[in-house]
Amino acid sequence: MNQPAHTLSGAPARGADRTTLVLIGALVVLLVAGPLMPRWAMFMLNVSLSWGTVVLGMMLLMRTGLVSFGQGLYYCLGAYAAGTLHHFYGISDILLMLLASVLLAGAVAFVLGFLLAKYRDIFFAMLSLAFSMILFGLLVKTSALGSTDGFGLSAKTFAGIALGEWERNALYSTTVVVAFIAAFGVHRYLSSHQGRLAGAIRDNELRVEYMGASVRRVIHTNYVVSAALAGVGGGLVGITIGHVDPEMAFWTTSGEFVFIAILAGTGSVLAPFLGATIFETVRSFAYEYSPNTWQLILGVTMLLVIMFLPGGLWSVFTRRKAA
Amino acid sequence: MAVVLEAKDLNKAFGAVTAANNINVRIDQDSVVGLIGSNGAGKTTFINMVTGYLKPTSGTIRYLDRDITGMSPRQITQLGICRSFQIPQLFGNLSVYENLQVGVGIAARSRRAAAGARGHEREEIETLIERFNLGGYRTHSAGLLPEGTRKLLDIAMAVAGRPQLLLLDEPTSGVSADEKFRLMDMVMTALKVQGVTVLFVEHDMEIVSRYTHRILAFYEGRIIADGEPAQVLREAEVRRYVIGEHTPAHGDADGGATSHG
Amino acid sequence: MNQFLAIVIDGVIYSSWLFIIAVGLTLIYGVMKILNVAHGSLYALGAYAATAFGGYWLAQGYPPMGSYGMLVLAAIFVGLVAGPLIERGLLRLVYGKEEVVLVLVTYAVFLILEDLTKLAFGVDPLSIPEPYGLLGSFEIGELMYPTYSLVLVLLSGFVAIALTLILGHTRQGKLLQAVIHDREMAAGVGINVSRVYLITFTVGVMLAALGGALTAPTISVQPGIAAEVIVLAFAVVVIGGLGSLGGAALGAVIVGMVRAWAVHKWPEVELFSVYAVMALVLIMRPKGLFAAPEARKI
Amino acid sequence: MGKTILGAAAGLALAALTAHAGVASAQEKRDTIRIGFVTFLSGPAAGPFGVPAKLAAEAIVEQLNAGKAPAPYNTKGFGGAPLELVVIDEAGGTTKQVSEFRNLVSRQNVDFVIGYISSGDCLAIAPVAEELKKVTVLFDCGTPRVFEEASYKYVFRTRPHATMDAVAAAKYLLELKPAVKTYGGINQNYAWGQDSWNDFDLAMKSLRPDATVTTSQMPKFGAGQYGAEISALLQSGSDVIHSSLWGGDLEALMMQSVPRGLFRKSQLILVAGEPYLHRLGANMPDGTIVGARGTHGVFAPESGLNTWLKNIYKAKADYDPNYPAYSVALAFLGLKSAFEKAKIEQLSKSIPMGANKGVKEEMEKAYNLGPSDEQVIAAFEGLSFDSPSGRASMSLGKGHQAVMGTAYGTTKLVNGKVTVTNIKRYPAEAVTPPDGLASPEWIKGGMKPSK
Repeated sequence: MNQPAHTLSGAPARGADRTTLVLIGALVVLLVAGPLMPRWAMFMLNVSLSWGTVVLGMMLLMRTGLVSFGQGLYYCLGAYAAGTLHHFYGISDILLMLLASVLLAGAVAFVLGFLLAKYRDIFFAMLSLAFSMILFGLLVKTSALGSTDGFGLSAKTFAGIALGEWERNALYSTTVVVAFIAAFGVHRYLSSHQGRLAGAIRDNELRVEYMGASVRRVIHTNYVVSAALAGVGGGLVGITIGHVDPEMAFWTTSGEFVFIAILAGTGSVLAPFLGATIFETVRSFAYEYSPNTWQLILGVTMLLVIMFLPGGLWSVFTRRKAA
Repeated sequence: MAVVLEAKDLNKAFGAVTAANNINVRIDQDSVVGLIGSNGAGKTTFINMVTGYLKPTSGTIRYLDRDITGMSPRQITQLGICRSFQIPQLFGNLSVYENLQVGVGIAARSRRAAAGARGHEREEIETLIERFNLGGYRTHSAGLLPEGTRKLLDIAMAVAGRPQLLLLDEPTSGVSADEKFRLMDMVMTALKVQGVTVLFVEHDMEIVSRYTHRILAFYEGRIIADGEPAQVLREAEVRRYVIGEHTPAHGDADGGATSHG
Repeated sequence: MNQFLAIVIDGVIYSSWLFIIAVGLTLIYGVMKILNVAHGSLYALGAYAATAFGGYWLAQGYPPMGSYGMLVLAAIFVGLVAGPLIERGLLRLVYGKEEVVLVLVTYAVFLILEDLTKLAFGVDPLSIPEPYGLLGSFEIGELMYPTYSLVLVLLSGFVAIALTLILGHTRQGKLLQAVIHDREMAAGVGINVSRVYLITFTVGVMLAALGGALTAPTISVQPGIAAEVIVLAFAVVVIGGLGSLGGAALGAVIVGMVRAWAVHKWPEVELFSVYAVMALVLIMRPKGLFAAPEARKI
Repeated sequence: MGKTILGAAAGLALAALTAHAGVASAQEKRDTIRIGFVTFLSGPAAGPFGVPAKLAAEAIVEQLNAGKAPAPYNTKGFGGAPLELVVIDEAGGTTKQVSEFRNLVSRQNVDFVIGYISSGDCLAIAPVAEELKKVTVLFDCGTPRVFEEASYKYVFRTRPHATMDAVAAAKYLLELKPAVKTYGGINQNYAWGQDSWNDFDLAMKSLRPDATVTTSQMPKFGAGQYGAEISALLQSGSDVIHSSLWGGDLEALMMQSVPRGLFRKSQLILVAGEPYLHRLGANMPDGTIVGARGTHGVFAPESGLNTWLKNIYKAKADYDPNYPAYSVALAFLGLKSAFEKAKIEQLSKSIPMGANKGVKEEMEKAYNLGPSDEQVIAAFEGLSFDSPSGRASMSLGKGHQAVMGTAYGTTKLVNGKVTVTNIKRYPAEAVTPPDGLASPEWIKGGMKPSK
C-alpha cells in the first residue's frame, strides 16, 4: 500500500524469491520456446533481450539516482570489441567475443568512473553523452574500421564447438542465458546491503556519508557494472545483427535506452526486458504499418506511459499486487 | 574524566558574517551537554564543523586526542561521532525498516564487525525499532511519516552508528509541546543503555535544564556562558541574548549565517 | 595572421548563430528546470514557418526587404502557437516529476514534432534564399562575407542585451529571477508561478523559432535539421552552466571559436571538437562555467 | 503473482505473432509477387533520395502491373504476376534495418527485397539476405566494399559502384583543365564523403602527380553552417574544389558559398550535383562540373524507356526524376528481366520430351508455379538489360554487380535555366576496376582498362 511507486525508487526487498522464480521460469520457457518461434520472432526476442541487458545496467544507475545519456559508449565498445576480434583476429567464438566486450567496456568504465562518480543529475547525463559522442567521432574518422559504414562480424563457434547451421539458435540461447545471469545477479545485488545503498544514495547522499559509507565508491561500482552490462549487450547485438557501426555510440542510441528504461520502470529486474521487448515490437510494427509516422507513435506511447503509468509499464504488475 | 571532544580557538567566517568566534571547549566522556542560543548564534555551525560538514577558518578540533579538523563527515563518522539533523535526513523512498537496515548495515561494515554481522544486524534493527518505538511504522516509507516520528527515526539512524559522541541538532524542533518530553525520554533512555556522550542543540529551556549536566550558551558565534544548567540560565547575558527578553534581529540565520556552506 | 583574422570572424559569426539557437534552451531550463529536447524541433518549425511566410511575401511581389520582417513574424507566430500549446497542454501536467522524466517528455515531443512537421511540410527541402543575398556582401582582407552574417551577429548581440536588461531591470525580470532562485518562496510571496512558466516557455520557444527562422535563408529546410541543432545547443548551455544567460553566451563563443580554429587548422577534428570542449569544461568545472550556487542542505 | 503474468504475456504476444506469420506463409507463393521496398522516408536523405525513389517505385509498379511499360517490359507485373509493394523506412540505423529485413522476409513473406540507399545498410543487409536465402537487389548504395570484400549468391546490385564517380570526375576535370596545379575538397565526414575524396585524390595523384592538395574540409554530416569551411577554401586558393555533398548539405553549401564568390576563383566539381540543378538554379555557378553518379537524369541517353520514366514520374512529382529514381528503374527492370528469363527457361524445361499430351497441363503448372529463386539467380547472374539509363550488365562480383558507363558535364545558365553542356561519356571499363581488384589498388595501379 504505502510502498513507493515513483519511477526511480527501489522495489521492496519482499518478493525477491518470487522474482527469482519468475526468472528461472522465464529462462526455461524462453529456451524451449525460442526454436519453436518463427525466425523473425526469435531474432526480435534475441535483440530485445540484449537491449534488456543494456537497460538493466541503466536501471542499476537509475536506482542510484543517475541517468546516463551515454550508455551508447559501452554498448558500442562492446560491439566493436566483439567485431574487431572477428574482423582482425579471425576469432569468432561467441564466448571469447562476449568476454572481450565485457572486459573492454568494464575497463573503460573503471577509468572514466573515477571522474563520473563525482557528477550528478543532468551533468552526469551530459558528460557521459560527451564521452560517447567523442567515441562516435573517433570511429567515424577511423576508415580502418569502416568509418560510418562499420563492418560485419559473425559467430562460428561456441566455446570451440563449431556451430554451422546452429549459429542462430546458439546465439539466441546464449543471449537468454546471459540475460538470465545478468538479471539474477543484479537482482541479488540489489537486495544486498551494497544494493540497498544505491536506493539510499538516490534518496539522501548526505545521510549515507554521515552513516560512514562512501557514496563515490558505490556509484563507481554501479557505474562499472552497468557499463559491463551495456558492453555484453552491445556484443550480443553486434553478433546477432552481424554488423557494427558508430551509430551505436550516437546520442540517440543512448536516448533510446533511457526511453526504454523509463518506459519499463525500475520496479524489478524483469522490467527492462519486458520494456525492451514491448518497445521493439511496437517499433517494428509501427515501421511496417505506418512507415511515415512511427516516430509519432513512439512519442505518444511514451507520453501516455509517463502520464498514466508513472512507475513505468512495470507498475501494472505491482499495482495488481496491491489490489 | 577523559575528554571526548576538544575545540581550540575555533573560528568560522562566511564573508562578513562570523559564525564561530574563537570557540574553546572540552567535552567530557558520558556527559550530556546542551547547546543554547538564538537563531544564528552559531550552534549548528559548531556541530557542522565538528562533524566535518564545514571546515573551520582557523583552529583545531580534537576527538579522543586525535586531530579531526578538516576530515570528511564519513571519516569522522567512522571514528564514532554521529549526528542527527534539524531537518531529518532520511531515505524518503525506503521504509523505516530499510532506513535502519542501511544505517546498521553501514555501521556494521565500517566497524568491520566480522562476527556474524547479518544475525546481529537484524537484532540491532529490532532493538532500535523497539527503543524508539517505531514498531508501528516498520513498512511505512520514511517520506510519509509524521514530523515527530521522522525526528525519532533521524535520531535512531544516528544512534545506529553506535557512536561514542552523538550530536543532536534541535531534536525537538517541529515536535508538539506534549510530545517533546516523551521524545526526549525515549532518546535519553536509549542512549543511557549505550553509554554515549551527547551534545544537543535545544531552544526549550525546560528540556535543556531537565536533561543536561552542562550548558553552552552561544551568541554571535561566541560561547557567552558555560556551566551547570541552573547557573548558566541565571546569568544576565544569557537571559538577555538567549532566553530573550528581546529577540535579536537575526532572522532565520542558522540558515542565513551558513547558507553559503 | 590573415588566417587568424579569418578564424576570429568565422568564430564570431558561428558563435552568434549558436547563441541564438541556445539562449532559449538555457532560459527555459533556468526558470522551469526542463532541459527541452524539443528545442531542436521548435527551431525546425521556425525555419519551416520562415520559408512559408517569407515565400508567401515574396510570391505576392511585396518589397523583398519585407521578407526580414516575415522571418521575425514567423518566429513570433511559432512561439505564440506552439509555446502555450505545449506548456498548457502537456508540460503543466508533468511538472514536479524528476528532471530526467521531463527530459523524456520533451524527447517524446521531439519525436512527435518530427513526424508532424513532415506531415505538414513534406520531406522535400524548402528554401528562402532571398534574404541572404539581398544585403550584398562586404570584404575583409581578401575574404568576402555576406552582410546577412553581420546582421546575424548584431541581432544575437541585441537579443543578449535585451534579455539581460529585461531580467535585470524590469519588474517581470525581477519576478522571473525570484522564481529562478526559489520556486516555492516565489509562489509563497504570491508570484503567479504558473503564469511566469507560460511566458518563459513561450519566449523560449520564440527564441528557438527565431534561431530557425534566421537560419532558414542559409540552408535548405528539411527533415533532420532538428536533431543536428539540439545536441549543439545542449553542449553550449552545459558548457556555460545550465540556466545562465552569460554562460550561454560564453559557451557559444568558446564552441564557435574552437570550431572555427579546427576548421582552419585541423579539419580532421572538427567532427568532435564540440564534444571534446564540453567534456574538458565539465571536467574542469563540473557544473559548467557559470553554475548557479547550491542551496544549503542542513 | 503479478510477475508470472509477464512470462504469460510475453509468451502470448509471441504466440499471436507466430500465428500471424503462419497464416501469411500459407498463401500460394507466386500469384502476386510481394516486393519489400526499403527507402528513406524520414531524415535528411528522405527528400533528395528516399521519397523520389519511392515515387519512382510506385509509378513503375503501377505501369508494370498495367502492362504499360515499353517493350521488352510490357508483360504484366513479373511474368504476368502482379507486383505488390511493402514499403519500409530505411531510417534508424543498421540494427533496426536488419530486424526490419528479417521481418520483411519471414513476417511479411515478401518474395524479393529491393532497397537501401545507405552503404552502411547495404553492408549490413547483404550477409543477412544470404543467411535467409532471399533474393535482394541493392538499388542505390555506392560503396564498392559490398562485392569487393565478399561474394554473395542472393545479393545483386543493379547500379555501378561509386569508384567510377571519383575516377571519371578526375578524368573529366583534366580533359577540361589540363593545367590544374592545386585542388582541395569539401566532403561530408562519413564513409561516402571520405571515400569520394580519397578515390578522387588517388585518381588525381596517378593522373597528375605534380598537382598538390590544398585543403580537405570534412564538415560533419548535416552541419548546415559552412562559413568557416568556405573561408578556409577561399584562402586555400585552389584551382579546383571537389565536393560529394548532396541534399540539404549541398544546397546549404551553395547558398552560403556563391554569395562569397568562392567559385569565381575555383573550378567546382559536384560529384552528385545533377539532382539539384533544377533546385539551385541561379545558385549553381556557371561552368560547374556535375555528375549524376551514372548516366542518369540529364546524362541518360535518349530512349523510349527514358521518356517513359520521365513521363510516369512527372505524373507523380512536379519535376524530372533524379538519379535515385533511375536507380530504382534499374533495380525493378533488372529483376523483372531475370525473373522472366528464368520463367521462360523453366517453361521450356517443363515441356515433357516426346509426349504430346499433358503438355498444356505441365506448362500451366509451371506457369502458375513461376520460377524458383535458384532459377531467378541463375538468370540474373551476368544478365544484361536495358534501362532508362542505358544498358546495364551484371559483370562484376561474379555476375552480381552491375557495371555501366558514366558521364560528366558542365553547367551553363541558358535564359535562367541551368543546362548541362559539354557532356563526356566514359565506358564502364575505363572507370571501373576489373573483378577481383579492389578500387584503391586499381586506381593506384594507373586505372588500366578492365577489359
